[in-house]
Amino acid sequence: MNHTGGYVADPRIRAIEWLPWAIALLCYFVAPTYLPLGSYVLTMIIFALSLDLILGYGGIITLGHSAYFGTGAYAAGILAARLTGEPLIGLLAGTLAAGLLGLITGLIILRTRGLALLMLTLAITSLCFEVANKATSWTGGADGLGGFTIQPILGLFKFDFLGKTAYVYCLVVLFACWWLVRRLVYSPFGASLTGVRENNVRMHAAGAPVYRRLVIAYTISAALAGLAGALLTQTTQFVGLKVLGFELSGELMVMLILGGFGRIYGAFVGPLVFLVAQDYLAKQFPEYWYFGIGAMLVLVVMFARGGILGIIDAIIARLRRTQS
Amino acid sequence: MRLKTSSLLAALALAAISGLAAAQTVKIGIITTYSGPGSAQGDQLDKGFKLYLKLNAGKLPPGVKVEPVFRDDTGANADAAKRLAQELIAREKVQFLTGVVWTPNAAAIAPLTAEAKVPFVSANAAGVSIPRISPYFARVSFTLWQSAYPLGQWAAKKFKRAYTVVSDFSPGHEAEEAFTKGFKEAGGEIVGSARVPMTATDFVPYMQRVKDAKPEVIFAFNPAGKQATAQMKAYADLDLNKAGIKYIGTGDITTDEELQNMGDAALGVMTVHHYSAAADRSANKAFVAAYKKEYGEKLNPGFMVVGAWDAMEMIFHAIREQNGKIDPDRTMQLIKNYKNPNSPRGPIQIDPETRDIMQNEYLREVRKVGGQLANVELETLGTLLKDPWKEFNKPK
Amino acid sequence: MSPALETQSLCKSFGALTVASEINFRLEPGARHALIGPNGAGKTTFVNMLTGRIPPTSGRILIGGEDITALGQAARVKRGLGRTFQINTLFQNVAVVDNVAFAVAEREGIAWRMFRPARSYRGVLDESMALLDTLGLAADARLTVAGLPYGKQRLVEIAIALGLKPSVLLLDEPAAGVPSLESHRILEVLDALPKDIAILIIEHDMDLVFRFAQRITVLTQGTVLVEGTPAEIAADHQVREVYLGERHA
Amino acid sequence: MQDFLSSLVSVAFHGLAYGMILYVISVGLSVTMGLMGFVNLAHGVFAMAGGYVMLSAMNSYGVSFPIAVATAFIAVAVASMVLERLLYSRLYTAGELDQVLFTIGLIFMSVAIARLVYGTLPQPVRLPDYLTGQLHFLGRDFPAYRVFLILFSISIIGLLWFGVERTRWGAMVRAAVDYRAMAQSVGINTSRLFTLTFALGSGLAALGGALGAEIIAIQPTYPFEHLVFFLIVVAVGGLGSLRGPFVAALLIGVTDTACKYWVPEFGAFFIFSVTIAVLLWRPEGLFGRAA
Repeated sequence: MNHTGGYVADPRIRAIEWLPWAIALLCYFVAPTYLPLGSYVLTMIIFALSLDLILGYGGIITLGHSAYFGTGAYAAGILAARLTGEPLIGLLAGTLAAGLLGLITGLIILRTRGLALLMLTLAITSLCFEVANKATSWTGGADGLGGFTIQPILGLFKFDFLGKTAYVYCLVVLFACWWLVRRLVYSPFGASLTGVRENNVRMHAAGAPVYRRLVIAYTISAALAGLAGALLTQTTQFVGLKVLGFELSGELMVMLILGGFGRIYGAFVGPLVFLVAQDYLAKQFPEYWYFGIGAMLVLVVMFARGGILGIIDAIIARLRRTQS
Repeated sequence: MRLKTSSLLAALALAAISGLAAAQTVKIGIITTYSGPGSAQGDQLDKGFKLYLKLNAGKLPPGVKVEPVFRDDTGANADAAKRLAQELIAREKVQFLTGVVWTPNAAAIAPLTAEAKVPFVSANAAGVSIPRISPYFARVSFTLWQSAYPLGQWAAKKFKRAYTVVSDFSPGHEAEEAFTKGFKEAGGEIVGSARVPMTATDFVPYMQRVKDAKPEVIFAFNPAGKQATAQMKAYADLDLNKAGIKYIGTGDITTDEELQNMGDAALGVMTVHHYSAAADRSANKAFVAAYKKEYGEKLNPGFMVVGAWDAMEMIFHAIREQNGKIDPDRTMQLIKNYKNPNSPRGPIQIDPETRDIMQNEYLREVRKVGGQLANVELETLGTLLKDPWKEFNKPK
Repeated sequence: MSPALETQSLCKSFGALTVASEINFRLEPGARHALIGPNGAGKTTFVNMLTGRIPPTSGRILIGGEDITALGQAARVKRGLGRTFQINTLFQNVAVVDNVAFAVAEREGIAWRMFRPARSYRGVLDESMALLDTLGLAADARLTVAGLPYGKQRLVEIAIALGLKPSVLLLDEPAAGVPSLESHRILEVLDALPKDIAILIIEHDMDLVFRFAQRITVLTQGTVLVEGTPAEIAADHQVREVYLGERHA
Repeated sequence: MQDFLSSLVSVAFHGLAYGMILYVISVGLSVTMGLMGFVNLAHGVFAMAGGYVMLSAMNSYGVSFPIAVATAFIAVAVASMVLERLLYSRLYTAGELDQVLFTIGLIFMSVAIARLVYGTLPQPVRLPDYLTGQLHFLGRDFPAYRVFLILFSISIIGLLWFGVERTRWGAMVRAAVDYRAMAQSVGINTSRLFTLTFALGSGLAALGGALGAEIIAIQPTYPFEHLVFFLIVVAVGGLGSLRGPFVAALLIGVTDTACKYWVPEFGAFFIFSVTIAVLLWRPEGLFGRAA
């Protein structure tokens, strides 16, 4: 289940790695009325993957990743409202805008570590939030940006209100992102990121330009987050200020840690479990679902460090031991 | 064996048909806010819907039942609201959508209702231009122009210099714009204006700024809830009243559910609004009594409870008229011609042209009645008033 | 031929506190040199200045005659400066062979590559495995470091440094914390290190120092007290007083 | 000019009152993060709990204001001790990420509990008569309650500083912040020290929450909404220090107030810009120790 990369790890795709895709496709046919939730889950998986790259592999703890998600979302939204609703150009715009912001802010914040870095990410997100809140003529401010239309994908597939096109669109984009992230994780660059996370000091002593490498990783991660944001904009045809809120960053981090970080598929399992649980609890106990989510987090920390995939690993390991 | 199967199928089919005939169930999707910072407002809508449904189940034609499906949009969170609406339409197959505290959420849902042909009744979201997004949208709540514009005209007769302090989001901007237009048209002067961020907690600096500008009156708008209270407290803390500055606003700043929490700071505040729990119309007295019986003697229903109540009343009307077999276009016809002379807020009707609410606007003052603070209605500033903004901005 | 490593009048002070003053030090190519001194003598500060973790207040540092005083850690490594740490500083949750491969990849300049799988760079893996083999760690190559006994982890420290093919190797107490039963392994490894590497060992274990080193520098209170062959140092009366005397008194 | 000076006085005054509350709430967070290395995002929960305890005592049981405030302090301090022993202490050795996840979980749970018990509306604050009204000096009116807030906070801060600088407990705390391992080796019972310090920090947060209820309304989402400000105070001030967060809280209180007064349209830009600037200049905070 582990995808730690490195020079001995086998990069070939294992049979079980097709399971998520099989499930996702199955959902399309079996649960057509759940597709809007499904699209959201797929989008958040991309977002979580981008965080996994810097948090799970690079060891950077951030509460500000929504800055990039939101930038991507607004870039795609503003583009659609002012220039063109062509979806692929929108995705590209979101990715580039967020990547650029990631590069600039990364150059600044990655000079620090620990609490200072955490607070800088938080402050930058809050600043972006205020900018979007104030630039009402561009962003719609607290009311959000809506009223734009997204053209059919490749001129062929129109976004329908049941969310079928959106779901497939998200799935295809996620697949591409997954493939890229997976390549990156198994590459020498991914290995060196793991090195930075595991031991920053030793990485310096091994002659690695740690700062520059983190900036690059951060930029890639920000670009991916922007891609996810642009995807959200296009599938919901609306951008709300919430995409820039630090609450979203917190929620994202919770999802990733819940799934298990630094292992690619934690970013799949976490958002799925969190959002489905939230969806379910919010319907059963709309006033109190927060309690259930909170209790789940506390229990995970108390009894299941390493997240859900960590538990599964432990169970498998135990089974193997009792067999032998 | 074959015989058995086919007779079983026939029996099942029969049961299904007769079941349909026996119980016509109309599903109503209700989106409101149960968690997050906006849950106080969502709670008001929830109480209104549930109270109406509990007391009026008998008012449906025989065999027709209503099944409400409640969903939590977690606040001003348009993409979540849109997703919930998609689900309610696709999975739950609801025939009505209602609820919705927040304007952005309603604006994000509205296009769907046009596509899916599901009538959507706003029980609160007041953004003035939403009805133009979808022909299946109608509103029973209010617009800020309805209260702030007449307030501006009235205020200009009493005061010459006004300062506006509003929350920095579109309802705030609409309130500011409407009041300023009304006030200026009637000869008043705006000496300053401030827009307070939605995240602000301490309002004293803003009030200090107003105090130093020495206007005769402050026009305030905050969304109902803690911001309204905090701003009013700041007004009282700095004793602006003694400095000769009057505090006025739309009814959002002295909502009935929140009024007791504001304390004596609120005494003497004058507002214009469509609903007060203290109004002595008999329909309102019965409504308030039912509310207190259900939720506790200490609680008063705010205008959002009435919004939810009237939304449900209108939906029930449409269900009754169609005997439970809902056709969206027929429903919209019924809604456009809807009139209710006996809402707790007085007579209301839907403007068939704009699908927006027409209602009375009352000038009120906060006074102590029987030891409790109350919005006492002084006079009716407009009867069955249309939304002024749509009158000024008619589509060409 | 210029020395492998040289410092000229190296000074460091934190405010009023001087922890290194006027250190002039030469490490010849291929040398086996030990740096000793009592606790607080400034050995760690000296090493940290050499590797670039802290900047000196004044003075110069040269590798192979080139002034590197202003360079960062990575650039010094590129110029042939390798080090091990007194307390294990390893990639704990990573396979032993990857610990070494990370270093080899940095040296080879392929650590930037983002697309081809790391495993397809066979050269890195082969070199790392060969290196582990010479240190007797081949059998443990695929285990994570965290699963190794401490003595073997010390060897991984050395393996990573060797993966950089350094011309100068700083060994910061290589035997620290190793149970005496296993410490002979460390010595064997040290004895077998390539002869062309100039080695500076910082060590407390006097048996090890006197067996291994050809020259010894004694540091006290941030300055060089004396330098010489092991025999000279053992006979030096000053050293006995401030250092050995203190220890054996 | 006269007007400007006079508004300057107002801004300084209101900023001071706001900053004091921020400080009393956040100082405990600075100490626990510095002392125990624990990233406690749930610190605001204690402030909210303090507010609720005080307001219930006053509104439901008719307890007088001073006793209600004291009750809030004691009740929350005791409750936090239990929480520390049962839950927090197990996570001292865990990674930052686990601590973050755990404390976010606590916030979620407390938000739900607060809502269940108190509903969603902000709780009404009824101040005693002797703390309402205006005091007139320096040619301006000042709300009496805010004057009280400033004076009371100063005395609390004085007590706290005296405690840390002059008592045995304070010496142990300072030693443990500086050299954790050494403190343990010289026989300081760090586990008890942690519990007591944690309780004091939480109690202070409760005190700040209770006294500040008039300024920062007590309602269920309190721990989320104000978390950023508490964290900023701690990060800008520096971990494990008493003076740092004090300066930071005043800086934030006064600049925020000044910004609202003179340039209301720029909202919260200023606070975040200041935070970024300070952290880039001194990543360890104004009074933090260099890492």
